[in-house]
Amino acid sequence: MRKRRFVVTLLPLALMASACASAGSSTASSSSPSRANGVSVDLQQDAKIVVDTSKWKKSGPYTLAALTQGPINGWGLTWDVTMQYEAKNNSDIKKLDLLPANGDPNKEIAAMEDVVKQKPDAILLDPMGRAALAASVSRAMAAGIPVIVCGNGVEGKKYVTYSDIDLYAVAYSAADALAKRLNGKGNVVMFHGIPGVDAAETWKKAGEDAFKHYPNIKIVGSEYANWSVATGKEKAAALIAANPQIDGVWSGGSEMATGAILAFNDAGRAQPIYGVDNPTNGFLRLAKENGIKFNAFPDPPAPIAKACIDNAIKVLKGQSVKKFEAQPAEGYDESQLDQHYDPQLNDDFVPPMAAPKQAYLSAGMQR
Amino acid sequence: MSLTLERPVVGERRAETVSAVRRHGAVLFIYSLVVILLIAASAVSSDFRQPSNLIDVLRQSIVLGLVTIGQTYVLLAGGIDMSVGMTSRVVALGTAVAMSHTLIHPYVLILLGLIGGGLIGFLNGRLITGLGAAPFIVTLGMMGALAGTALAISGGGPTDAVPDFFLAAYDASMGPIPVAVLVMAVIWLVAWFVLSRTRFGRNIYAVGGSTAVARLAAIDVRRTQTSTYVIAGVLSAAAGLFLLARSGVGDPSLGGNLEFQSIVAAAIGGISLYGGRGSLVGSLGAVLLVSLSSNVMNMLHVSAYYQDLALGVIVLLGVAVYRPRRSM
Amino acid sequence: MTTTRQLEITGAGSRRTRPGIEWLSRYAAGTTLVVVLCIAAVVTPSFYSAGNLRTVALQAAALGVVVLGQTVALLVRGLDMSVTAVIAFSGVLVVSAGAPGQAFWLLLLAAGVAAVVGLTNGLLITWRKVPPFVATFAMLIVVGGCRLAYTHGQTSGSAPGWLRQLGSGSLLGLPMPVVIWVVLLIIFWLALARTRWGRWIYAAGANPEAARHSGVPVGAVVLSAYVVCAFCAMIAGLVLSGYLGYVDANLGVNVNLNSITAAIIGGVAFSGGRGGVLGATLGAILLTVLVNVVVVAGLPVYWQIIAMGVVLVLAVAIQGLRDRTIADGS
Amino acid sequence: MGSSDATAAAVRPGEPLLRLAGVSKAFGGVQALSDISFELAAGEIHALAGENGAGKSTFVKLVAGVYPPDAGSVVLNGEEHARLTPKLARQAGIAVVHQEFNLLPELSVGENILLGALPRDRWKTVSAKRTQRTAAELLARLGSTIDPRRLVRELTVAQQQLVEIAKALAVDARIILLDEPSTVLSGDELDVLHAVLRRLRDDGRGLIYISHRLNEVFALADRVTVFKDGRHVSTCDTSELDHDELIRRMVGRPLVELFPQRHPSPGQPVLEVDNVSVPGKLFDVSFSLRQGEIVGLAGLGGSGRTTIARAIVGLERVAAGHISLDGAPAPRSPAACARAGLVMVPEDRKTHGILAEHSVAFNLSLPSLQRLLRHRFLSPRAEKVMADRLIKEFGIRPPTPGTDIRRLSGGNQQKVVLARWLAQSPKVVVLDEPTRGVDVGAKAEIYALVERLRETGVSVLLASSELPEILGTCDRVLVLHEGQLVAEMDRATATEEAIMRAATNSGSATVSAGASDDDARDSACR
Repeated sequence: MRKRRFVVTLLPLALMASACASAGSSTASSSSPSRANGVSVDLQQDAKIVVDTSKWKKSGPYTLAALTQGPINGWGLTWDVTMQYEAKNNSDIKKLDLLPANGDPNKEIAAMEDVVKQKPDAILLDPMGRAALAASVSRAMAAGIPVIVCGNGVEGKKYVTYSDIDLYAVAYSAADALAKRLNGKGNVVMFHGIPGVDAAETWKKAGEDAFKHYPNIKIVGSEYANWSVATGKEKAAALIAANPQIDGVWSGGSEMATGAILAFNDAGRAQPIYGVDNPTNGFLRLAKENGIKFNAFPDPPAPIAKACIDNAIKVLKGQSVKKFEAQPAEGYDESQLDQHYDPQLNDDFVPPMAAPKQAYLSAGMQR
Repeated sequence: MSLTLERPVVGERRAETVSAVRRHGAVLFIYSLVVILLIAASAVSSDFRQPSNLIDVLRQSIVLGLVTIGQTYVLLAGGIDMSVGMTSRVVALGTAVAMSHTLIHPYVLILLGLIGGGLIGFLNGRLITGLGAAPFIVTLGMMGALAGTALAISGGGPTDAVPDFFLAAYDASMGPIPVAVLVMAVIWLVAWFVLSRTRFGRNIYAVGGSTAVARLAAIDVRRTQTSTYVIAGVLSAAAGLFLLARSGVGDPSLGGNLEFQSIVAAAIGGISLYGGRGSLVGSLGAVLLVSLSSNVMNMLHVSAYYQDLALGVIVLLGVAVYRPRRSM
Repeated sequence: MTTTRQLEITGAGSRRTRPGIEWLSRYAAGTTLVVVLCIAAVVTPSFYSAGNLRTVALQAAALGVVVLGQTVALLVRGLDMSVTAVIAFSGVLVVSAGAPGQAFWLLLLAAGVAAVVGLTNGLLITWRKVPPFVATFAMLIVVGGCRLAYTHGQTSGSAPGWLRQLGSGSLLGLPMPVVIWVVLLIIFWLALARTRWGRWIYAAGANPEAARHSGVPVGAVVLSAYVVCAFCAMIAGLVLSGYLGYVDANLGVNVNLNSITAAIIGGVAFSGGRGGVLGATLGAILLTVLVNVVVVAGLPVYWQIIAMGVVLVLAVAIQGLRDRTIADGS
Repeated sequence: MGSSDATAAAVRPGEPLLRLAGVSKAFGGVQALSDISFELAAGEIHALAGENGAGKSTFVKLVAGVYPPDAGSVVLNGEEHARLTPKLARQAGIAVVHQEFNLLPELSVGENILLGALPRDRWKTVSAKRTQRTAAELLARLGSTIDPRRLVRELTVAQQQLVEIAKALAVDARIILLDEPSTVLSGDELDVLHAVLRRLRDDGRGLIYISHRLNEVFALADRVTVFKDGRHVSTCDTSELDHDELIRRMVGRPLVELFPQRHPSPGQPVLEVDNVSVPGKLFDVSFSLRQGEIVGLAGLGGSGRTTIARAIVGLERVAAGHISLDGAPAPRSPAACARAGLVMVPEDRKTHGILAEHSVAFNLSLPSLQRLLRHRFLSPRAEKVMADRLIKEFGIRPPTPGTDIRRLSGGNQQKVVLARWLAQSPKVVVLDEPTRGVDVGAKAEIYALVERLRETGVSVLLASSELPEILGTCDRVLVLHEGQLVAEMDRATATEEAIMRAATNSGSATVSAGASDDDARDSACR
């Protein structure tokens, strides 16, 4: 009797979960930034706001602390290498302390607290979570240290300036370009990064928003694959099996697209057209080797990292900066592949370069 | 009758000292590691030496500390809780969403959040004691269900900002010491006191030592075990709320890996993963050690390539002091 | 599962186990699998397309190989949390191969890494008496850290031809990983059921003290279990990176918990000495099918995760019923 | 003692503490107890005798409320209980001291004694001081001065036994069931236990005492009830019975001889133990064992009996000295020792001997797997042949190799553990308490097996706390005291008194205690 009663206690578990799920999806965050026409409206506005930096003005050379994602993937390494090169070759910089979070927001929050105690002239932050780091940024600013955010935004915008591409825009453009190449109709599968991680969710939203304008585009699969080539390939293989016709693959981050190329090859199916953001050197290599048709929109770590340092120095010199310093993110397709692909560098490298090639080669990114 | 069984055992006094050292070996080792790390880092880094930095280390240890206390209770009663990290995530996100979408007073919501954590723990406990299923798997399943629930609640993105008083609570301090650290110290004390000075606490040791013996001593084994999961749930919820106060906004990646970190911390601190042995003093040492080593690495700017390796070696050192338990 | 387990059915004791529950729980993974397959037939018939079944088989193979090793570790009252790190490290090692001539040496290096990890795990557990969960978790961090230090985060390179063959070639019309899996399964089954080593594994897990008194070299047996487990992880790493044809630092991230879960729902007892590779393999298939079905059925991600959690708890709950009836009866 | 007076006064005169009338209990189709009637008076020690499987354990569990009876009634203190639960039984003042210790090694003595009802202060906090004081008082009533702050795992077996009994006192039990409490004790430890139990009886409590040692039954009990096959055979004063009559009632037939005819014919020395020391446990022990010889190891609990046995088969690290087998140094690991023919049958069957969840065949074949290999693989058929042969040879019941060993009786489990090694044709067999918890019938069978081992040229080292067993089977006796070898006697000169004197290092108090034991027996027989 007792046992049956406990089997029944399983039901509340399922019910509770489902209740939360349905309640949650309806109340899902309303704090998402306003977006329209494929761009983030608030960032566009921020790009017009001039920040007065006179109160941060100091004489150099400066001691900077950079909190970065860390070399857990090629994107992070490209970023770190670029920053380290800049730090060494910029006469305005006395010292740059690089504190990699290795992808962990908790670690980065702790690092923020540690860094504030060391009183650097400025903190350069690539936040591991828009939300997670929000209060940390306010606290650092309150402690009198200018925070220059780059690579990912932070809720509340308490920072001095933010340099990045428009994350929403690149993913939107990739989807839009893909839809256009498909002449507005066909079956598309979408891949996303890690559920709950900002970039993944922003890109997912952007892709979905873009496809909404094409009623004849049918989303036949939408899967998270953890920015992993392996998981991307596994999920792609399942979707290929489930769908006899796939015309396009949109991937929020090119890792899953890379996996999908491999999966289509294995299945002996014709390669679809790809729409990706953040193309890695590896994606470009496979695209070249397989004659893939694609549209790619970069989320380039090297130029953003360089801009991050440049902006920090501007702030410290009292020069005016914009609240949002937009970085160029021009899309391209297979016809311009060779301008972006570098056969000397390895698959993990994310083009383009912002430091001399030798810097990347000696960091271990040679093929 | 003058008969007695007290016969002098050879070298008894020396054996007693040895056994005391051995009994507390893991704990002594952890604290000596903490001290060594403190001295070495102070000698090398002037930033590290600052009292404010040390206070920060204490504040950074709060999240892991809260969860580890709960985990210690569960482990001592012979269980294991893999769902603590996701409990803190669900509670943090749920509370954050409720704070901006309902008219309920935030204080009430905080209370509800803690109760919610307790309910999750209660469900864990009932499933484990009721079904007699392996705690590892039940709580692993719960971890999955909660991870999914967290995604559903947040819709994947950050939630709205929480009220300012919540943030202020994180920053509040009495003199140089943050209130949060003081509260945490009180929680450690209470948790330690309950475990070592109350009937309930001793019952936990008894249940973890042997459910059969505990049952014979008229201890309600199921209730005791379930209570430990409830405690773990409430403390995880508290950790989630603390994370929320630290971030100011509910982030859907909060609380990841806490389950592993807390189990490893407890184990380094000398808590037997088979139940019934160890104390919160050891757990506290391990939590301090982990927070301290992460801080030291930041202060000394250890390369990212070697940070994980260094942490792993510290964990290995910590656990390698284990010694065979003398059987009866 | 093993011959001895089958023999047990002839036991004359009067037990209060209800035959239905007994049967259900003995084959919990199998029955759950059948249920999931039936649901799949109704909800997503495309699950049964030849291409998808091949995909499922390939994915089950990689997990299945690890599960074999994990089962052995569980049988000696342990578990191995470091398999993920070994999978990723061995994959990275072999794929970062430059010249084809180096293949042999790199293979040797990967085997060396597996041996060192397995031995260290085993020594920590047998000699230092560290609980397996903690020892192998520490190894997970250390090996992961070693990989980061060795590669500096760089995992670039293409799988050499022979590795590609291993991961996505075919033999007699069967995908190569499946062939490897089945061969290993047969070897493991034979080794556990029909060799002295297998008996020792069961004995060391069921009652280490009694085994020691019966002349079983318990320490060496437990050590061997972890070495075997590490080697399985290494093979899985090679198969996975061969299947992928690309290097990925995230290789095998889910395998840690999945392999343990598969073995447990396949009837391997946490307390050691009970269960076998056939049941564990069923568990691996169930898990892989489940992951695939929720994708093919197009469930939203949170439902995917919740469904997995609930099925898991259910499968274990069914087994729990059996353990309880046994406990009540004795 | 004030409190005990109160206890005695609480019992209504004339009314037994516990009365069972027509109680039956069946499991599945098996009738474990049928139509049992039983009475326990205040101030008596009532022994329960019977072979394994006679229903003694079921009886204990029934009285403790673990199993409800199928029929009949249990009357406690004049109150009838149709459904006795463990909780009710506890409230009615019933406590059980189990055969296996139910102690938590990581907790202190005091906490173990008062577990579940630790004394609390005003603030509901456990009072360490009161725990200590109460526990010390309870222990003092048992005549012990164990420090309640010590951890249980640091105690000797005998001290742990006292802690177990103190637990019964802690709940102020008026009815104490003792299920073979003496199996782990020897010599003066046993005397202390008896003294303690008599004191409890004189307090006006009722004690139900189960033991396989019949001497003890006569020495201690006022009345004895015999069960056989779940039925009540007889209840009478111990003075009305003698040894042989009791055995006859238990087994249902006269037991001609417990010990077999011995045929000693010692040959060359096989095992040489030379100045062996194990730190803290064993000091400079030397002796030798000849082929076909049975040598007994006597000594009190903790005297190093088990340590020497374990050292010989490589389970203890030997710090100094040598052990040699056939003139060559003996291997140092249990596995290598087993291969070399040096084997041990451990004392604690459940934790060291059997693999409870596995079959009889699995347990039988474990050390002999090498010989079951056909083309490197185990042959199930060879295994079955071997298992069947051993089962037949050793009279293991039930004779089904596939049965899980945990379903066998203690005696049969022990036969499996012995048979396991005989299949190996070893050179030296070390037996540690081979008949502990085994009934009279199985005991005789095991002694016969030991004698048969010797006849095939095997040397046997038998460590035991039961002196009659040592005297009945061994050719020579070695006596240990606190880790040192203090005496060696041959069959002709060895007597219980002599061994006892050596084992206690001729402590006069113990000898007199031993004498009082004899007195007690005399008075009971009179």
